[in-house]
Amino acid sequence: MISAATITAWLHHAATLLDEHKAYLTDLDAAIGDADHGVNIARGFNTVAQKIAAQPSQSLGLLFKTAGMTLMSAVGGASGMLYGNFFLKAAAVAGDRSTLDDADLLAVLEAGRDGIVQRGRAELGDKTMIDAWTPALATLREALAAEQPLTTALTRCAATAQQAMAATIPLQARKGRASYLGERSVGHQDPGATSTYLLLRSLSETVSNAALSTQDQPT
Amino acid sequence: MISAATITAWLHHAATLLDEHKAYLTDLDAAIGDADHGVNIARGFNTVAQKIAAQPSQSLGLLFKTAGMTLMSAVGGASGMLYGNFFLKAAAVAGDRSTLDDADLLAVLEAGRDGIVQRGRAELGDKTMIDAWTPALATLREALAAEQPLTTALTRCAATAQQAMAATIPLQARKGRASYLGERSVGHQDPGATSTYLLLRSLSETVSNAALSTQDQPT
Amino acid sequence: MKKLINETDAVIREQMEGMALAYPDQLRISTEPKFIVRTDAPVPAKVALVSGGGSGHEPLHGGFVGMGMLDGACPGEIFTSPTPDQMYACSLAVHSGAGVLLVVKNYTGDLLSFETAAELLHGDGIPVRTVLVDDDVAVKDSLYTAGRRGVGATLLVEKIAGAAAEAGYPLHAVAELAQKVALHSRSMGMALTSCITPAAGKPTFDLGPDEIEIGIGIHGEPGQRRIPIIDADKVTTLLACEILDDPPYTRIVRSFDPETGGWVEQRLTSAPFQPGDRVIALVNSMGGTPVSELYTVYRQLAAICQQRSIHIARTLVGAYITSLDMQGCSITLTRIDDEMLRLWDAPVKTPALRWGV
Amino acid sequence: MKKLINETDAVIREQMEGMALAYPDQLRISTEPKFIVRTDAPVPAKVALVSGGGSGHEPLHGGFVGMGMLDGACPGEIFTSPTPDQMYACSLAVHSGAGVLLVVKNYTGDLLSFETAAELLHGDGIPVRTVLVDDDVAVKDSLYTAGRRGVGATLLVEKIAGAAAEAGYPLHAVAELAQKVALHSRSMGMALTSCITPAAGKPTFDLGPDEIEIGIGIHGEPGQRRIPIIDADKVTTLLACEILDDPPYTRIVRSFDPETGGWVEQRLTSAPFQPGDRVIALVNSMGGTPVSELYTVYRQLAAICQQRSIHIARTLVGAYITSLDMQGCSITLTRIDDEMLRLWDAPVKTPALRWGV
Ligand SMILES: Nc1ncnc2c1ncn2[C@@H]1O[C@H](COP(=O)(O)OP(=O)(O)O)[C@@H](O)[C@H]1O
Ligand SMILES: Nc1ncnc2c1ncn2[C@@H]1O[C@H](COP(=O)(O)OP(=O)(O)O)[C@@H](O)[C@H]1O
Ligand SMILES: [Mg+2]
Ligand SMILES: [Mg+2]
Ligand SMILES: [Mg+2]
Ligand SMILES: [Mg+2]
Repeated sequence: MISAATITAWLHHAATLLDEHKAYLTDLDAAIGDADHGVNIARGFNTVAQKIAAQPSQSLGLLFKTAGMTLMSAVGGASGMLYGNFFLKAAAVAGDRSTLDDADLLAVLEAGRDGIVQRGRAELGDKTMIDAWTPALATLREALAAEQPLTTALTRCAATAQQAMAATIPLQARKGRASYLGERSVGHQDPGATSTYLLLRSLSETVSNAALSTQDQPT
Repeated sequence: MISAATITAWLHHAATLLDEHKAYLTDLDAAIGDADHGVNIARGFNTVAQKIAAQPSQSLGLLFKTAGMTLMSAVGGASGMLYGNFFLKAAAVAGDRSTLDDADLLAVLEAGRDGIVQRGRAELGDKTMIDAWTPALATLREALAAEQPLTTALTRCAATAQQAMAATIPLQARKGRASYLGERSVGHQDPGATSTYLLLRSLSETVSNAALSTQDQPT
Repeated sequence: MKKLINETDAVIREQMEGMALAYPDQLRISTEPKFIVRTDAPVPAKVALVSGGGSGHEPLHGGFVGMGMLDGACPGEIFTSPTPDQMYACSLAVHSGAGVLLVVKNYTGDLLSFETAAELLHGDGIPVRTVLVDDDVAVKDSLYTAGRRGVGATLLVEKIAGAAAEAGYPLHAVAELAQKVALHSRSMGMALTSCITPAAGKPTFDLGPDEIEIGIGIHGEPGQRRIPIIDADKVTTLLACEILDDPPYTRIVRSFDPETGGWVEQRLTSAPFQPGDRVIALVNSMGGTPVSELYTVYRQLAAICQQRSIHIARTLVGAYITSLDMQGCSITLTRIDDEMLRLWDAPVKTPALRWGV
Repeated sequence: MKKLINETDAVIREQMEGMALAYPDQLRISTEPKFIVRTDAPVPAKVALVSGGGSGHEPLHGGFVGMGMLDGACPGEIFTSPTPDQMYACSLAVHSGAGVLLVVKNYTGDLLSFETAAELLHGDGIPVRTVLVDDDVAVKDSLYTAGRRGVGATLLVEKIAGAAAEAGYPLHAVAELAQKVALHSRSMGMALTSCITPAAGKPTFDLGPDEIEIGIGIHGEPGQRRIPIIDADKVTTLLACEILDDPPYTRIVRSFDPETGGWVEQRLTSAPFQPGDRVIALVNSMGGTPVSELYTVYRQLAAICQQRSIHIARTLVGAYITSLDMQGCSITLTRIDDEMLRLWDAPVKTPALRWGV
């Protein structure tokens, strides 16, 4: 079971990890975009972390909604709207639940991903964050279907995201700013797919940590 | 006696000499002005040379008037207006004469200088072309009064102009663009005084040459 | 970096405050969230026009707020889309009951934000429509890219639709006219130099001393190609021919349907220019190019249009849609009919465009 | 050098031709000699206003030709005075019988050329007067210099005197009013960067990456002093205080007397600004500075004026009197009374200034 505390921890950890990789993400965006992805996304998630620290909540729906609204009003780039939509759709599925079981978590993440597709209309292979989300969530779904423990399933999910992120390198961009480069976008890793990997990695790491501390404690 | 041919030759020689010193004059103007004196004055006198070649005239009044009007419409800097005025006033004194004796020449040059003063209102020591004209013409007047031959008198006149030009170096400009520099104008030679020296030197050289060729020819 | 700014973080707010002080009778601002509205908004019974986009393109959009043009503008950070909360709050401030038209330049960030704002406004029961501006012919296809960027045509859409709204056209008619102006417009730009954003403090891209960038976007995005420097007539010919020779351009435009609250996808095609067309011509400075140089460009543009029997009915020459201090220019041509021309000529009173009043 | 120009020699002519093409209903040009006039000139029974100066300061003066402002403008080569034959021919083209006012910026070359033109016109029996604009407080004394340069006040003189002429004021009254506007105006400018003339192809002066030039003229002349770069508020404070603290300024102005055909020297003093003064404020870009940055300057200027009880009645923010692509700005304040304000608000229709029509 994933608690509101774990989701809160995830969002804080994501903010830290994205902030640490701010320059890296911005450099990736400099090559095929407008050199602001790291700055955008770090500012966005740092604001989310502040907001949820100031207004803690047990309702996952509220937590996700705060994250979504904050990203939308704090980022102002394509990614802010897309990640914002991710969390708004996730919020709709989470509702007023205060914990998520494995199936809930998968449903929440898939709804979020669908929200990105709905808004951004990217298809697989367009060299966007969707190229990381879709294979990574497919892995998660398979692993859970194979009854692997959540921590393992999330670790494999993040690993797939990492591979998928690297697999955007040979693609030609067909959405977002990078698409204007046409063939010149080939040979560069998509910044949004990279931040998606970092988000999923931080989720996996946070859930593993939470599981560890739960094992440590006598229940 | 100075003929229309000699005056024509003077204006051609002046155009050549000023054109040769174009970069030098412009560099002087770059230090305390707007870096265009050489370009201005060379363009002006070259246009004068073309005009008088196209419409030769025996009337010195007409020759000087053409020079004055041309300088005024071709230069567009302070010096164009001032030299233009010089020739217009000279034209008024020369009238429809076709030759000038020594006294006429002095009168013509002094009238021209007065025209510069009238328009530009510069006083001696303001670091302008007047600082070359006034001592140089004083020398010419003295030399002629002392009954020196015209060629000698003009040589001494040009020599005084050259000294006077150098003597503008320690002065602080109080007229024209250079005046905005205040004390920073000290230590630089005035471009207009320099072109005045070149004008008087070309006059002296032309008259000497004319005298030589007159001597050569059996009269 | 040399700029007339104070703290980097405060640039947009302080510029907005300066505008409000300079035009106390015309403009009112909100800084939290950021938007600029005309003082007399909401104007009773008038459709409200709201636009917005990244800052750094001034006078677009704030300079076009006022009678006969925009009711509100939402400035983002420099070269960064504004956010839906700005668009939402701004629209609420100017909505009089006759509905809101959102004018959207085709950049992914802008588009997604305005789409969200439209849904929020619809949720509040406000009739809302969207129009997409995508006139930059430097982008060749719409299938494999995010589509043509919105550039110079934005001014024409805002002016003509603004006049229509002022004249009492209902929401659907203002929206249709706006879309028509966008479809009838084509633009192309070039850069002599890069620009410097306050945040970066150094040129956005490197351009050699003898190079120019053709087909530049307005964010210092790389353009279509980089070529050795050429003279103004050749630059103009190049831009004008790209515009005049541009074939039919088809894209899927998603627009908001206030009846259903959903999105409708439409296949829209811009027809190419034809001999006999009447146009409005905009010769625009990218910011750092002095307006005097634009007249040399216009001189050649007029000659080319005459050769091809394109009749320039109205002309606008100046810095209207810029990229900070970038040197360069863009050309926009908009095919017009009598209605559009009448609305173009209608009075307008904004900081950057004013006539007839 | 990167500029939108063709042959260096043809720059001014081609820009003029572009202007004439862009404003066919408003402007007519002559290229030999060069001048720009309004199409409806000579306007019967109206005093004609003619100005001119070196090019590179656009829109000054050609952009201010039109109804309610100038009748004619004479562009010189870049940063070079126009010549008397231009001023003479231009004045003949616009003179309707009510006389000609020559608006002269105080630069030796301009002054001498306009003086000659005045004499030529008088010789033809045309009533002519001159007004000298010398508002640049960066120049401290008039005794040991050629006097203050004419900068931003030129726009105010041309607008207000132009409106007076349009309203039917006779020549002597237009001239007196023009001189009053000039006397009531003070300006100061600064540069962040130099500018590049087409002829030189390299920056007119060298300014380090961390230096700015205070008290710059509009020809890239060296300014008053060079200081390390400071922020926009400090720049504004510096310029505004130079203007507001400037003591009485006295100079001898030589103006043409159409009765005698001679020159009259008058000792004229500009009184300093006082709390309670009403002013028009102009915040001007030197050309390369984007207009957005000017709003930060205006924001601070408004605060300073408020502190000192100087009431800003009207504001103009934009690129009006430029130095090619120079980055930087200037501030002009003009003390006004009711008559001047009414004339400022009067309709004007020129390429660069337009309202009320
Ligand atoms: N239509 C889209 N659908 C999904 N992802 C997109 C889309 N457009 C852009 N992106 C993602 O957004 C990333 C860029 O984000 P960012 O740099 O923050 O925004 P912007 O492009 O507005 O500057 C891209 O790397 C890409 O992964
Ligand atoms: N009022 C004046 N009286 C006499 N000479 C002057 C005056 N003003 C300027 N000059 C002369 O003109 C010269 C500059 O000429 P030039 O560079 O061609 O014109 P500008 O200053 O208009 O660029 C100065 O060096 C000075 O000798
Ligand atoms: Mg980006
Ligand atoms: Mg961006
Ligand atoms: Mg000079
Ligand atoms: Mg000069």
